[in-house]
Formats: sequence, structure tokens, C-alpha cells
Amino acid sequence: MDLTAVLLRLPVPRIFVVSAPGSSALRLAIERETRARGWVEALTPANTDILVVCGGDGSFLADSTEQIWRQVPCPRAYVQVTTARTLAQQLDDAQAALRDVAALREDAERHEHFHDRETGGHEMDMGGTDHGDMGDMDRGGMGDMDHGDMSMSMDVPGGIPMADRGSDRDGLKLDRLHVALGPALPDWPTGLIVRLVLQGDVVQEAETEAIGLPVGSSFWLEAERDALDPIRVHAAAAADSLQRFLSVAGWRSAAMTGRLLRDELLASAPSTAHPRFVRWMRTVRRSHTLRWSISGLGELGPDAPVGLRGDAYSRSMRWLDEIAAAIKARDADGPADATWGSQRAEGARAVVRMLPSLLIGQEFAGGRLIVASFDPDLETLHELDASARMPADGSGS
Amino acid sequence: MDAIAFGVCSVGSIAAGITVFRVASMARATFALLASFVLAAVPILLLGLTYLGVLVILMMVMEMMIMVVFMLMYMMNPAGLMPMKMVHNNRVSTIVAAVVFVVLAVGATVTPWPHGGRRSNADPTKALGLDVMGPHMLVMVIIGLVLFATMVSAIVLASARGRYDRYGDDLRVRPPQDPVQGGLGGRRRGGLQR
Amino acid sequence: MTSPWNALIAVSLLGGFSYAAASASVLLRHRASGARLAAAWSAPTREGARLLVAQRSVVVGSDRALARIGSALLPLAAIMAVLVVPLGAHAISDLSVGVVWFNAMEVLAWAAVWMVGWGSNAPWGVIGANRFLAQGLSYELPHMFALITVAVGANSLQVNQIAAAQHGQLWFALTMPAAFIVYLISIMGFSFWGPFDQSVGRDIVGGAASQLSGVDRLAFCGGRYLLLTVGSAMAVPFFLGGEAGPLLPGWAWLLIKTAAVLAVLVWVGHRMPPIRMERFAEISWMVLLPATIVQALAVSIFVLVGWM
Amino acid sequence: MILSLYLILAAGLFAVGLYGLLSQQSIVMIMMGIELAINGVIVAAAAVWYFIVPGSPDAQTVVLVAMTAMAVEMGMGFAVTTAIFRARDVDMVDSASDLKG
Repeated sequence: MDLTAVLLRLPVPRIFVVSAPGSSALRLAIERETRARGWVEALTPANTDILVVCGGDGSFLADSTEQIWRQVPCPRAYVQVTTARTLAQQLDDAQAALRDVAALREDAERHEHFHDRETGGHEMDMGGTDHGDMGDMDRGGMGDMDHGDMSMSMDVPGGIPMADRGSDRDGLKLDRLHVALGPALPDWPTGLIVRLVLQGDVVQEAETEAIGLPVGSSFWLEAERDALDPIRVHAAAAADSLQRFLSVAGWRSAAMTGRLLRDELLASAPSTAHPRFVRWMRTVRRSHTLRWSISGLGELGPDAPVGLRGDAYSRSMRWLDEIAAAIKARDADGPADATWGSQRAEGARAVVRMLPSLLIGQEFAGGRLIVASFDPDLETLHELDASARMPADGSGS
Repeated sequence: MDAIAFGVCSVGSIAAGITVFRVASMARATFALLASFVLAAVPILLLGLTYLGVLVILMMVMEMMIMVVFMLMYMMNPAGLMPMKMVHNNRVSTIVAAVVFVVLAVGATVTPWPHGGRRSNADPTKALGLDVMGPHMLVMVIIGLVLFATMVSAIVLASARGRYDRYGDDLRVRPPQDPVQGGLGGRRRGGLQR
Repeated sequence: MTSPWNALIAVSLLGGFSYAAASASVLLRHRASGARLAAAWSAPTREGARLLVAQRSVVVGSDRALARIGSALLPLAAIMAVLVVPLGAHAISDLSVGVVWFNAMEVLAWAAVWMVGWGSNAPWGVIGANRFLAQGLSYELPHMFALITVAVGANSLQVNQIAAAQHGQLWFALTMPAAFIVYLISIMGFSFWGPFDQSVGRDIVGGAASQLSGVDRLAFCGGRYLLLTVGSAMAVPFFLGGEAGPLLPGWAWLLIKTAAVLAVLVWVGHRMPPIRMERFAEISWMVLLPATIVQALAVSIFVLVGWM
Repeated sequence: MILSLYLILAAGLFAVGLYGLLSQQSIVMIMMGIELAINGVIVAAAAVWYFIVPGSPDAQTVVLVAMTAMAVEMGMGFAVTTAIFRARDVDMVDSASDLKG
């Protein structure tokens, strides 16, 4: 056995999940499975071994998936998941593929060859200047760096136009950078795209888009319908949002415990009152650093929906309240809020509308935190919109 | 050993210095300059001036890292994707530089330099410290004043916002009106939260 | 110059401690996520193997030369900094200006991280790189004043003499607490660890490191742990009395104290959420810097009066 | 190692810096030239200390002063560039020639 084969047996694979809208159930299943195996999630394609595309028939994300796949270094494996039942088997297969030296060598050679061609000629898809187009998304829509076009029409090598400029808050008129956030970004609301114009890391312009969702199916609405105890589902949804928020804030350990709690709540396991979760809630709530670091971001006044008011910190603490209520109220189950789904949908609608005005003028880190502090559930929004068009269903607002 | 180190580093230092004006990418130009400084510090270290040599490295790394940010801010084409000439009177400059080099080099070789005084056994770092805190105290005081004046005037020149922009016309606005709020105080409290 | 064995021992200790720090970090993460704890000790090995066989990623239009030099520079800076860390009676090279040398090597991290971030040619990388500079400018001045305070207190820039100056006295951690706290903060600052990891933050999908893979990533991530370890090892002669301690031999105390500082830093990294750059910058300039200046002044007066 | 080699190194650095100073258009690049030239001065001063006046630290003081000059030059240079850039949106010396006395 040669050294490469030995080394290939050792690694714990890193997976990068691209989730199509409407596939939250799969995303949660993958996250559970990842944790059970002790695997790790990658933040970028460059640090990925297994690319997992969940949901959709592959057509929706085809463009950006293709882009992402190109950036994944060998050894690598590709998995397209459509149902949770086959997930474990598929991941096992992918791991086996990561140990198949001969096949990997072949893939690596092709990959290298491809890169040589691509970098040699400087042929670039970065030069695209029509920002509205999805195919424009270099780096798989994880943030493309297409420099806007410039009035000086110079013949530039590689067809990369220079960055355009615009006025900024310091009166310096520096270069601008166009970055698109989503749809395949870790810890990002499914189905949301935010296009930013950055100067340095200050957001100058922003526009949001909720990309069309092919099949109206909302994981959280279904879970609520099926659950014996809707309050726990509500708490699980809050835990999901909160763990994403903490993850964006960079507090990885706390985010991971939040994720575990979410899964326990969904599985209706009796262990949610486990001292670990009580301790976790206390830690998050009492963290002065967290409060000090994020308060004052994205403040909304009284004209916003009730659930969104306040700043990022107060929104995250409301999620925590919700979780705490569900854990404590195990015995004395109060009536669940019947308008939960429609409130979520209304909140998401309001967020998509208000985000640009909140983001402009923020620094990039602040902007990400603001988006994460809303965590708009676009799946629910689309499902309720769809069912509102059908008169038979009365669950809409 | 020392001679080899000296030769390699000094040639490398000058080569890196020339590279600064040959590369198109501003980031590379800055790091070439940094390489030139670090390589030029090695001969200084070889002379036994450990403090000054290390200080040159320390200071230049920090200085270049600040410089690179300004380069990217103000230069067009910072990444050097488009080769472009940004020089004027290139030929004259080259000739002047070459002549100056030849004159200085010849001067350095032919001048009968006086031969060194007595080498003291004291640590040169300590000697320097005692010197600037003793006989040359005035130099240090003036350096201090100049640096302070530089800080003040540089900020005045570069900053677009003064305290009247931050605190309002009567300097009473609290918290200060900053585009991005800092970590101290100034958090708006009141009805908005919760 | 001492024997090459010293160098070998010092570098392998550095590697060993860094490995332990990486393991401990995985362990804490596994505990938080409810994954198997036993897997933690081998996790760095597995990760290393993964990165060794992986291709180096190539992003179109990236400045590969800069990115690769940068990722190699990070571990290199840590190894060169360890030259002046005293090990037993003698460091590998007990420079007369060890403090300044340590400071210079640690500042090389600025250049390394910036090169990697810029070289990646992705918005994440550039944002991360510039965040690290902002962070560097914020922690560096208080850090330098902390080092100056130590040097003044010990009357020397030589690391061994600084440790020796604390023998039979109160440790500097007690006599100059502000400097000690600032020093701990700046260790996390230059190794972008824990609350100060915004330059490789998750909100910018790994920031400066976002496009790294293969050996480059191994060097970069490994270098970060090496820096954290060197910083912790240096805290011992600076503030914790060097090898002073009862019963056990001196070298054992050195190792124990280093491990303790490292453990505290790793734990803090998991226990605290990151601090955003714009908030830290103001704290650093308005609180930490004046605090360290006052500390330096106080220590200088103590030295003049003869209390230290 | 002899003094003249050190002085030739210093002369080389100084000449390269001088070339940059004279030829470059961008203010930031000109500053790089100045820095290189000053670095030549630093090397020369260090050599003079070692070979000519090792007994007194005067030459070392010159190195300190030169480094201060670098820092001041950088700070003021960037401040002026920022001010000009804000006011007129140029960073080339040719475009700011009306600043001549």
C-alpha cells in the first residue's frame, strides 16, 4: 500500500451542503447525520471533500453547483440527496469513493488539466456586468467579485474591467465591489439572495430577492401540523434560527449546542431539560460580550411587525425566550399560538422588503448579523402565498 | 559564513528594491519593498547592532502593512491586472540614479576612511540607550515633539469629520453621531429595545 | 548558540503543545455539539492527512505566489519566535533583545495573513485581510506597552533575565496586572484566536483562509496554533516567574505553566463569542492603551524608587 | 567584510530609491522611493558606527533619527494624499502641479 492510500484512509470528510429551497427537512437530516458521524461542515468549496446537494431535481441550482464543484479540490465526491432515507447509504458511498485511489487520480488529473486551461488563458466569468443574472455568479453564488464596468474602455487582459467608483461616507470615492450573498452560503436563509455594493467593507447599496421556489413545501409548517406538541416545534424553529445567528456571530460552540437542542426538540426527546441545555441558555443569555458586540444592529421601530422589533440582540433573546418557555412548560401545555405560521410568513415578507434600508451604511459583519437576526423563513412565506391563492385553505392571514 | 550572508542579503535587498518599480501589482510592490528592508536589516544585524536590526524589521513590517492599505485605496489598478506605465521622465531618472550610484560607490571605495576608534565592550543597545537618555536627550525630545506634531497634523489633514460633526454644533449630542458605533458607551437606550 | 538538540527539543515541544491545543479545541467543540469525545485526540492527525493529500486550490485570477508565501510565513514566524523562548537554563538563542525579536516575529503574522487574504482574490479574503490589519493596529500598541512595562520592570530586554528578575519576588502578573491582561488579549489577537478570530470569521466564510486548501491550508491553520503556543510559552518568563516553583524541577514548571496558559486561552476561545472589529478598536484605543501607559508609568516609578 | 562594501550597498539602495523618487507619478510610489533612500542612509550609518566610530553611539542615534524620519514621512504623506484625494480625486503628482510654490 502506498502512502497516499494510507493517508486517504485517515481523514474525517468535510461536507459542503447546497440546499435548494424547500429542502429544509433534508438539510436538518444531513446536519443530524453529520454530527452522528463526527464529520465537519466546510465553509467554502476550497475546503470541501464531499459536495452534498439536497433537494430539487438538480436543475435549479445547476449553474451554481457546477461552479462550486469546479472549486472543490481533489480528492472529492459528489452526492445528490433527494430523500432522507437513502442519505446514510449515500454518504457511506461518498466516503468510500474518497478512498478509491485510482479513480481519484484520474479525477485529479482532469481537474488539474482544467485549471491549467482556465488560469492560463485568464478566461473569466468575473467580467460579467449584468448583475441580475444568476449565471453570473462566480464562486457558485457565494459572493462573486465582478468588478462593475468602467467608463474608460480599455483593452484589458483577461477581460477584467476595473472596479467602478462611487462616493462614500468618508468622501473618498473609492472602488466598489459587487458581492452577491446566497443562495449557497453557510448559515444563510434558504432561498434568499442579497446583492451588495461594497466599498471597503461598508455596504453602499443593497437589494434583496427571494428566488422562486418551485414546490411550495414548508418544513416548519408541516412539522407543526404533524406534531403533538406544536410549542416544541415552535421552539425548535427558534433554536434553528438562533443557532444560525450564533454561528454567524462566530460563537461556534454555542451554535452547535443550539443545533443539538433543535434536533432534540424535534425528536420530542425527553432530554431537552438536560442540564446541558439549561446551562447553554444561561450562558448565551448572560454573555455580556455577545450583548456588547451585537446590540444596536438593525433596529426596527414600532411600525415593524411585533416579532421583528428591536435590535439584533433583542430578536435573538426572543428566540431564547421561546425555547425556554417550551422547555419549562413541558407539563402545563398552554394552547399553541394558532397564527404562528402566518406570523412567520408576514415576518419574512416584511424582512425582504426592509432589508436593503437596514443594510445600507452597515459594515459587512454587521450586515450579516442583521440578516441572521431575522432569519426569514421564505419557505413558509411561499407556501402560505400558494395556499392563499387556493380558496379551500384558510390558514393564511 | 558572515560574508556569504552579507553578499546574498545585500544583492537580494537591492534586487528587491528594483522589483518594487518593475511589478504591476501594488501588493507585490509593497511586499518587494518589505523584502528589501528585511534583507537590508540582516547586514545591520551582522554588525552586532541587534536592537537596531530587529527594530528595522519590526517597524518596516508594520509600516508596509499600513502602506499596502493606502496603495489599494488610492492606486488605480491595485491588483496589477493591467500592465501600465506610471512613470514620467523615465530615462532621465535612470541616468541620474545611475550617476549618483557610481559617484557614491567610487567615493566610498577611494576615500581613505579613518580607521576605527577603540571598540568598547559595552552592549551597543545599552550604549545607545544611555546616549539618547543622556548626552543626546535633546534629540529624543525633539523626535518626540515631531512625532506628536505629525500625529496631530496628519489626523487633521486626513479626517473629514471633526468633533462638530460628531457631537453637533453645541457639542451636546450624545451618543456621538458616528457612521458605525464603537465599543464604548453611546448605545442608544430607550423604547426601541424589547 | 547552543547545541542543535536544544533547537530540536524546542521545536518539537512547540509542535506537541500546538497539537494538544488543536485537540483540546476539537474536544470542546465535540462536547458542545454532542459528538463523540474520543475522536478528538486523533482529529488533528486526520485533518493533517486530509490536507496533505488534497490538491491546492486554484482560484482564477488569484495571486498564488503571495498566498503561498503568506501561508508558509505564518508557521515560520512562530518557529523563529520560539528561538528566544527560554527552555531550562538557556533558550536556543538568548538574544540580548529577545523581547524586540519576539515582537517582530509576531508582527510578521500581519504580513502573512494579509498576503493570504489578498492572494485569494475573493471578497471574503480581502475583507478578512483588512480586518486583521484593523485588529493588529488595535492590539499592537497596548501590546508593545505591555512588553515595555515588562522590560522596564526587569531592567532588561533579554528574556532569561526577565524571568530571573522575578525570582524570589512577586510575579509580574501580580505587580503589573494590566500589562498581563493586555498581553493575553494580544496573544489571541496575533493568533486570531477565539474572540479575535474575525479575520477568519464564519460570517465571511473563513475570511482570509476561505480559498486555501491542501498544504497551504495546513501551514496556515497549523501556524495559527503554533503562534498561540509561542505566545503562551512567552507569557511564562514574562509574567509568571519563568521556571520558579516548588518541588518540581524548573523545566517541569515551565511546561506546566505554558500548558495552563494555553488551556485558558483555548477555553476562552470556546466560551466567548467573537468581538466585532469596530467595537474592539474603540475599546483598545480608549481603554487598553491608556491602561497600559499608566501601568508602564507606575512600574517605571516603582523601579526608580527601588520597589522592584 | 569591509566598510566600502557596506557603503556600496547603501549607495545602491539610495540610488534605487532616487530612481523611484524621480520617475514615479503616483504619490504612494514616490514615498516608496523615499523609504528606500532613507534605508540606504540607515545601512550607511550602521556601517559607519561599526567601522569608524565604534566607541560612541552617535551613529546609532542617526539610525534612530532616520527611522523617525521614515515614520513622519509616511504619516504626513498619506495624510496629504488623503486630503488631496478627497478634495480633487487625484493621486498623481502631475495632476497636483499647481501646488508648486
